[in-house]
Amino acid sequence: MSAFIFTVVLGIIVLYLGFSKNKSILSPISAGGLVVSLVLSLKDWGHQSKYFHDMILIDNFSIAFNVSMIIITILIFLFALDYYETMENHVAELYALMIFGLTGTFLMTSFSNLIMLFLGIEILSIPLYILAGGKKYSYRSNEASFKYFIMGSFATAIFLFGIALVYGASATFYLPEIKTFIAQFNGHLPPMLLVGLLFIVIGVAFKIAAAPFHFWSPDVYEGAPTLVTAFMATVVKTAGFAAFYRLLGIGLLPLPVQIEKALWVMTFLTLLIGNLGALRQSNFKRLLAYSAIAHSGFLMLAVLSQHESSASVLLYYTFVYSLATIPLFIIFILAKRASDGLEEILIFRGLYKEKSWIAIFAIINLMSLAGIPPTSGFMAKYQVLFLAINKGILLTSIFAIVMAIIGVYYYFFVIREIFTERGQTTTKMEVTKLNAALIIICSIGVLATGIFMWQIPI
Amino acid sequence: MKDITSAIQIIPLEHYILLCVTLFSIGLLGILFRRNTIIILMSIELMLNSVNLLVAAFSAYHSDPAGQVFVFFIMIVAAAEVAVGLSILVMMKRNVDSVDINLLNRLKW
Amino acid sequence: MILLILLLIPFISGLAVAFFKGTQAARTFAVASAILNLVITIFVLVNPVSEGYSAEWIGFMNIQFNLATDGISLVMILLTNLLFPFVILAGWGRSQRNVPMLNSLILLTQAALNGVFMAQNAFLFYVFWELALIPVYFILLVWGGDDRKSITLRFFIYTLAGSLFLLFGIIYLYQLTPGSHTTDFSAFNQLQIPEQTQTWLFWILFVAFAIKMPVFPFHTWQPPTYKMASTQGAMILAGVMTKMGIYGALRFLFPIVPLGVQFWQPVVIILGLIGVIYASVIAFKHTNLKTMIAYSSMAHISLMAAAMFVANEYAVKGLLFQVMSHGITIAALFYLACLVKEKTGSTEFHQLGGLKNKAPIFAILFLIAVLGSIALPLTAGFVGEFLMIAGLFQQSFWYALFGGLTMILGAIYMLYAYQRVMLGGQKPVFEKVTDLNRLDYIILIPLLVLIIGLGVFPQPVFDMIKIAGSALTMAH
Amino acid sequence: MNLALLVPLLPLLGFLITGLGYKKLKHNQAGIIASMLVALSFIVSVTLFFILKSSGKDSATVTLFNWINIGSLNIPFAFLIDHLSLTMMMIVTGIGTLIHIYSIGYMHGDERVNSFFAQMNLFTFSMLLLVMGSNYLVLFIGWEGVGLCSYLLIGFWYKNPAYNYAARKAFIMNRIGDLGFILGILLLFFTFKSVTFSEVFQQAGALQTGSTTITLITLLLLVGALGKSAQIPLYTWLPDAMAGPTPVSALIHAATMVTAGIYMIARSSILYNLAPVTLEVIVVIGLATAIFAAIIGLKQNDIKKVLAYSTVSQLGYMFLALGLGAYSTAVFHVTTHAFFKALLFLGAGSVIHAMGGEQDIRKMGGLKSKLPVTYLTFLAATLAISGIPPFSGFFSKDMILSKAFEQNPMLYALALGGALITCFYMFRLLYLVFFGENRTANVHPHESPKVMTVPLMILAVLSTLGGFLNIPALLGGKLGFSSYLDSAVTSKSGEEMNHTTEMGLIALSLVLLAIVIYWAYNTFVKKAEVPAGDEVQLPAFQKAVANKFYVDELYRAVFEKPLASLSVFLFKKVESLILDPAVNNIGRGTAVLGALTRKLQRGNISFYLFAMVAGILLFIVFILII
Amino acid sequence: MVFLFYLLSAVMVISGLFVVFSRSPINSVLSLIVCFIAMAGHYILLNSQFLAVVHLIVYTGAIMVLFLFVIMLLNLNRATIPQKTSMTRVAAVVAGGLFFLVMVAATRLTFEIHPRYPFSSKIGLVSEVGKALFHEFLLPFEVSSVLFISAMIGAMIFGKKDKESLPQPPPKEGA
Repeated sequence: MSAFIFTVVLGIIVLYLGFSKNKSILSPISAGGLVVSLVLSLKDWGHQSKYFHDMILIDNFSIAFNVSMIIITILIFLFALDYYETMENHVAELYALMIFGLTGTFLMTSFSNLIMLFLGIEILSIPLYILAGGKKYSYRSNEASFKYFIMGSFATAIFLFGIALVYGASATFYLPEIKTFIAQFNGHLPPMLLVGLLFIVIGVAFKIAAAPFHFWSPDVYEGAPTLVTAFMATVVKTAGFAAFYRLLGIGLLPLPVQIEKALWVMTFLTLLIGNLGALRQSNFKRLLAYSAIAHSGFLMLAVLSQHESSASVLLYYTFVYSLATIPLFIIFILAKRASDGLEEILIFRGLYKEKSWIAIFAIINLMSLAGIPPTSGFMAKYQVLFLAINKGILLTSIFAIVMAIIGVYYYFFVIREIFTERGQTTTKMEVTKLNAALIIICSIGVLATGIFMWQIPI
Repeated sequence: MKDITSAIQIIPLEHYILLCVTLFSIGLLGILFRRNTIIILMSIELMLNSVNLLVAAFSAYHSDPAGQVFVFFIMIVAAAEVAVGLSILVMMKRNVDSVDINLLNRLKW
Repeated sequence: MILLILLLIPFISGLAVAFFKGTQAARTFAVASAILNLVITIFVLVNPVSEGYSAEWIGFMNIQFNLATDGISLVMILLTNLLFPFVILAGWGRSQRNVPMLNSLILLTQAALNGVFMAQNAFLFYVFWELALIPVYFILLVWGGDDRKSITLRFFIYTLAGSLFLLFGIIYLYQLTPGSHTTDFSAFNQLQIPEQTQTWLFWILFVAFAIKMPVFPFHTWQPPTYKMASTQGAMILAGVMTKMGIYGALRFLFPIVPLGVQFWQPVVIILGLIGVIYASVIAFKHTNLKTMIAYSSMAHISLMAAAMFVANEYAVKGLLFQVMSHGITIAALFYLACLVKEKTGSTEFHQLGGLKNKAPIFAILFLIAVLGSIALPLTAGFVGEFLMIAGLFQQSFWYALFGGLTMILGAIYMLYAYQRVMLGGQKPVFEKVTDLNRLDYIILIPLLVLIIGLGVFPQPVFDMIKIAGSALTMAH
Repeated sequence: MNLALLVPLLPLLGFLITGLGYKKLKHNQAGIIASMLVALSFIVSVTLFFILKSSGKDSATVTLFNWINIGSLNIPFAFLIDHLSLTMMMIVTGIGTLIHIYSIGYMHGDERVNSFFAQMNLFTFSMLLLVMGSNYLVLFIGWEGVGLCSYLLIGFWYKNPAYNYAARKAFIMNRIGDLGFILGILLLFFTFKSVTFSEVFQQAGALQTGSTTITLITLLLLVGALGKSAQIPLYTWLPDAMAGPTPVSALIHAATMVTAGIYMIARSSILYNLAPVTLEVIVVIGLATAIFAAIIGLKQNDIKKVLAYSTVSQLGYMFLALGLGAYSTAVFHVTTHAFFKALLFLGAGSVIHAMGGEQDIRKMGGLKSKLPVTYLTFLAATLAISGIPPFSGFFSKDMILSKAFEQNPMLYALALGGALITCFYMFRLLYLVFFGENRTANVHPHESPKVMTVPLMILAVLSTLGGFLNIPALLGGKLGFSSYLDSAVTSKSGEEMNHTTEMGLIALSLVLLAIVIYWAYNTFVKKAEVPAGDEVQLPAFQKAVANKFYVDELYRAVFEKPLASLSVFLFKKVESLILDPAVNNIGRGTAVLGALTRKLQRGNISFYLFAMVAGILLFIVFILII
Repeated sequence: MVFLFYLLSAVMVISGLFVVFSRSPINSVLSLIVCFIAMAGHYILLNSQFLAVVHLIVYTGAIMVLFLFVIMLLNLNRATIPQKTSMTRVAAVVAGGLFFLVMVAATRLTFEIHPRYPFSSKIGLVSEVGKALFHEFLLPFEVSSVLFISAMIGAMIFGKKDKESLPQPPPKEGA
């Protein structure tokens, strides 16, 4: 809890630091502050504590996810130092917004009341709407922001409608009570309750970009400033799944069969659309957006397995996925700068020739996303498949595998571009030491977490 | 006053639900029907409010103050969203001099 | 421990060599490392180690890092470590881009292959299996020939597709194991899987191996890949990587899904035999040396696949022997094809001919390799093929007859290739062609001596296999 | 007995010396070394003959090492020295030595003479493995080895694509036979659990005569023999094999390699005796080949081709003998045939040498005076092959004919007909080459050097007197040769013909032969008819004969063409249109789906909202229905 | 009372439809205000005075005014935005109608909802709500401040004109 409070305060501090002319202190202070939050979070490890009339429940699950997200945010902030260097206005605000968004994610990982879930989602979403529109005079950023906003609000409405219906039936927002309430129906849930649950699930599914509620994600990923995209692809996704799992874990498990089946359909569609959509993509950010959708499909598989270690797997998966995504975004930005702001995949052309080491790290991370050993992406997929197969979900697992094959294609398509000769290099790619360090740390992390796979029992 | 307080006991809950569903559907229809962004925003407000009413009705039915509080929060969030939404809209108007939603189609495929 | 060393030497030197600056230094280092590994391998062969190496790896999934060898793996490891010095040597004196990186990738492949053949744990096996693929993919992608990008991608996706099904199978087996699950082969081997399950699980597991080998009709990635591959890439691919499929099938299918094997045995054998004839017949009309070698390789491998599924003693021993002999022969052939390409600038038959006039020794060595490939007695190829056909014969006369057709068909196209490349009158454009140089001798002579040597004295290899054919006896 | 190892090793040594040193050896060094080593080998063989004789044993086995030893499959690399193998060894090394020596002269000046001798030595080595092997597998090693050498030597002049084609054809046709052979060996192995001759033959008795297994084994082995010994239907390679240098034709394609099939069947006589069906098949094939090839020989104009067809035909006679169960007779004919056919080829070589490489008999003539030695030796050989007493051919052929008569007079008649045809075309050859006028103006033939003529003379002596090795009882002999082989070869004992009949038959054949010879003389010497040029239209039958009954064309149409088009079909249709696209189309189809999925993302919020609403609706309906 | 309920409901539905279908945004806003006022009536009917008041203040007083401001500020009223194509409109009506039908079907009370607590007319009163808010729901209440800060920052960032960056021409189509 102290971590949460500290983070909020940190956000406000950073906001006020915006009055200082020295922008370069923002990143270190934000990152440093988050390190403190990290420590504070870890302090609670091992205890299960409820706060404020069971509004939130801080347990190992939430701490683990919080820590994971804090680490990722720190990495993003460090990258932001370079990214926001040329930007003059509102830098502090952007940092603050991200920190506020992070606090929203904390709520999403630790709620035990639907109100907190709702607020958490909103606290995360509203900064994101703004962040997505961060490039004020860029049409694309505008569009991204607005699309995200409209669809997000719509999803919120649906989500709320769901909460209302569930509330109407059960007269409570408190998840454990809802769980007992559902249990009394012995699987024969009345339609109203079912629809209510479905709407709640859809609200969360929107956040994790599960098909068919994924439409915002490619457009927003593409239009948003890259740093924000990175934030969305990593922290937001992690938070979404944490919330998803928590919702199901403390509220809905065992899943009502109808909801479970609906989720199967969603998983299926998500895997399909994510992978197929990425297949012929030429814009790298969109590619990563679709890839994020595809990974959502895998993560949903883990959620749906309802295994005791599903949470751990989710944590591992989201963490290593984030770890692999961030360096890719960094490299993408570097390449984009070297090619006049193009965002196509082909800006990676000649990367191997120009900067072999960067290329190799890019490849490691792409392989991780593709799920090729010994990277952690493979280990993550392995665990997910294990959960699914253990549950006896054979056909869907095979389907997931087929989709993973398609996934390999588009990631390796990028790798192929990396090795393709470029006609003539216009601008030299410049890599700051910090960025290089970030790339290396993340890539090593990707490899290390793969080779020495861990699982935190949460 | 006594009459009023007993409304919830007289009027069946179904009717509230029906009303709210109707309003929600109208909001949804508005979102799908219009190209004017501002009206879409309004439709969303309508949807949120229908939820509010529904929760309030349930709250009254259950005699549970939590529902009332929840409505309150929804209002908060709606207000914040409207603020953000309208500012985005203003910015959009500034950039493209229109609020036609169909103009937002640069990002695709 | 020594097994771990076998794995670590190429791995560490592979990583190290990537940081080298000088071309020659990188090559020398790589060759030295490969030779060291060969020496250790021979040491292992001479003093068989009974105990493997085992360490805790991923605790919560109960996955150990355990290495061990038996007769089958020894053959494979010997082949791997035997070929790699030559593979690395094949790059000497040739202008290549980024030599340190190339040698690094080659050594990493070697490490991974050693890992595949030593792993006693299905998970470990799978990790190495994929690991072996990746450096090869890059070797092909960066150092390959024309049209490499789309071909390598296809090759990669194709093989990976198979592997992922294998992964599915491994996980499926994993969660079948009792207690705290494990992926040890020993645990897998003890599973009593219902027959119904085995029948479908068989294919899930087999597809990966079938693609890797490749078995008809999973072969279409192969000819273009071989054709496009750089010499070193082709040597690795055809020489060793195809054997991964065979090894995998022996390791997985027979002990774990014996009933599935029993059920599908005729189908796979027939597929293998179709492959033999199909590949051979297609090879007739091929006008490119490398593609022809590729199809010939496929024909041989198909026969090996058929023999594997016959699974009697002759077939399996012959198969393992053929693993050695085919590996060596095909590596030599690809190196020779590379020389042809270097000397003439083409591997298309219509542009070739009459090389014997200027390069008689080249022609002779080429012929020896060709003869090894068509299984002339007293070459290694004959022993393997004879035993495999014997194995097939024990099962059915017709299997043996169709399998044996490879003797005829192979002779038809390989001798045709020899004729088109080497024989015939002097072509004016080849006036400047020179005979082999010292490096070529260093590479070819040992390989060819092995081809003949193993043909004359095959028994040591059989003795090696005998050390532990236990994995197979378990299947029957 | 370990001396036996020297027999194959010496030629191997020669191969290694001449092969590895082929750049260093000058002039005739290679030839001399090669010849000496083969000669040494011959001497060793002869020594072995006496050693074996003095030891009183029938056979001896020399084991070199264990070749393959798996389960019950135990194949030692061992040599069996018995009467049959000794006979063959002596033929191989003896004739081999002569031909090697001859080659020194014949190949003199060829730039790749060292290679030539290396290959010849390698051949001798392989052939010795073949005849000495103590089991079927070692035999098979030699069997394939000689095939390889044959391939190499036929294509010795590799610059000529036609020669290379002929070489490949020979190899592949042999391989077809080899497949049958190896399957036979396998069936043998799985029947008897051994491939070693002695063990197999020991157990063979347990099998019932005419049982399916034994019939199948023998038939499969026979397929191998048909390929190697150029019998119908696998004979067409042999005439083409004449592309090689003439000594090669003499050694490989007349004297030794082609008789491997006969050797093998004779070696397996115990098995064949158990399979009467197979024997009948052999009789039919042998007789058919003998007559068929002889007929083709009538119309050939290439000196070597004539000899080639005659070889095929003679091999047919040997098969006939085998089929009649007269294995030792067959081997005897092998021996005499080795003498006179080697002589014929070497003589032909001498002629070709003299004519400056010309092989067309229509362009020769009148060489009698210019090449006296060649003429005389050639004449001796012609008389031998025609079966004129007392030349060697008479003895062997007559024995075959009488065996045929014992079996069935009809067989005898056909065989005799074949012999008459043989006689006719051989004399036609002789007359056309040596008699009459020289038909080419600007050639000045001269007798070959001594190094070539001396082997001719030796062979002539052998051809003339070789028959006395095996004098039949009729002439008061004791069939020395045949009885020598009896310990290794189990011939079927037929009813003895009475001497009167036999006498009559001989007389009949001699009369007929005389008529034929006269007819030939009349046609080619008196009338001095010269076969028409290639451009002249012949009557249908003659044309068919001249074109070898279109068998080559038939094979091309029935096997080569369909295989080639099958190859094209498989590649162009199956591989390129079905399998490859199948995979590619999966990829392409996925890509199309991907493009479609991409198109879903239209960029239009309204559309997205519609889609989401639709999704929600569907999900509601979905969960409410189930 | 019942009459009042149906009257208010009718007003809400009709004004709601006006919001959606009226051509001028101003009219929409006004209809929405009407709708919201009717809703406040509903809240009163439901005995939720606190909500009714807050609703009036927040929505009618703040949000709708904001809408009006924006419309007038940006001159949106006169900006003619073409209607969607008739196809789309039909589709929209169909989708909305279907949604309505499905939801009506889904929310039928097929089971008896038991009131959680015995009926009390007090729960909507400020005191009760206040107790709940500052007692049980203190955390969300505090947390929502973060939400507001974010929203404020957003409005500020977007609203403020920056001196440095001139409006860029919109990127080319399809870029």
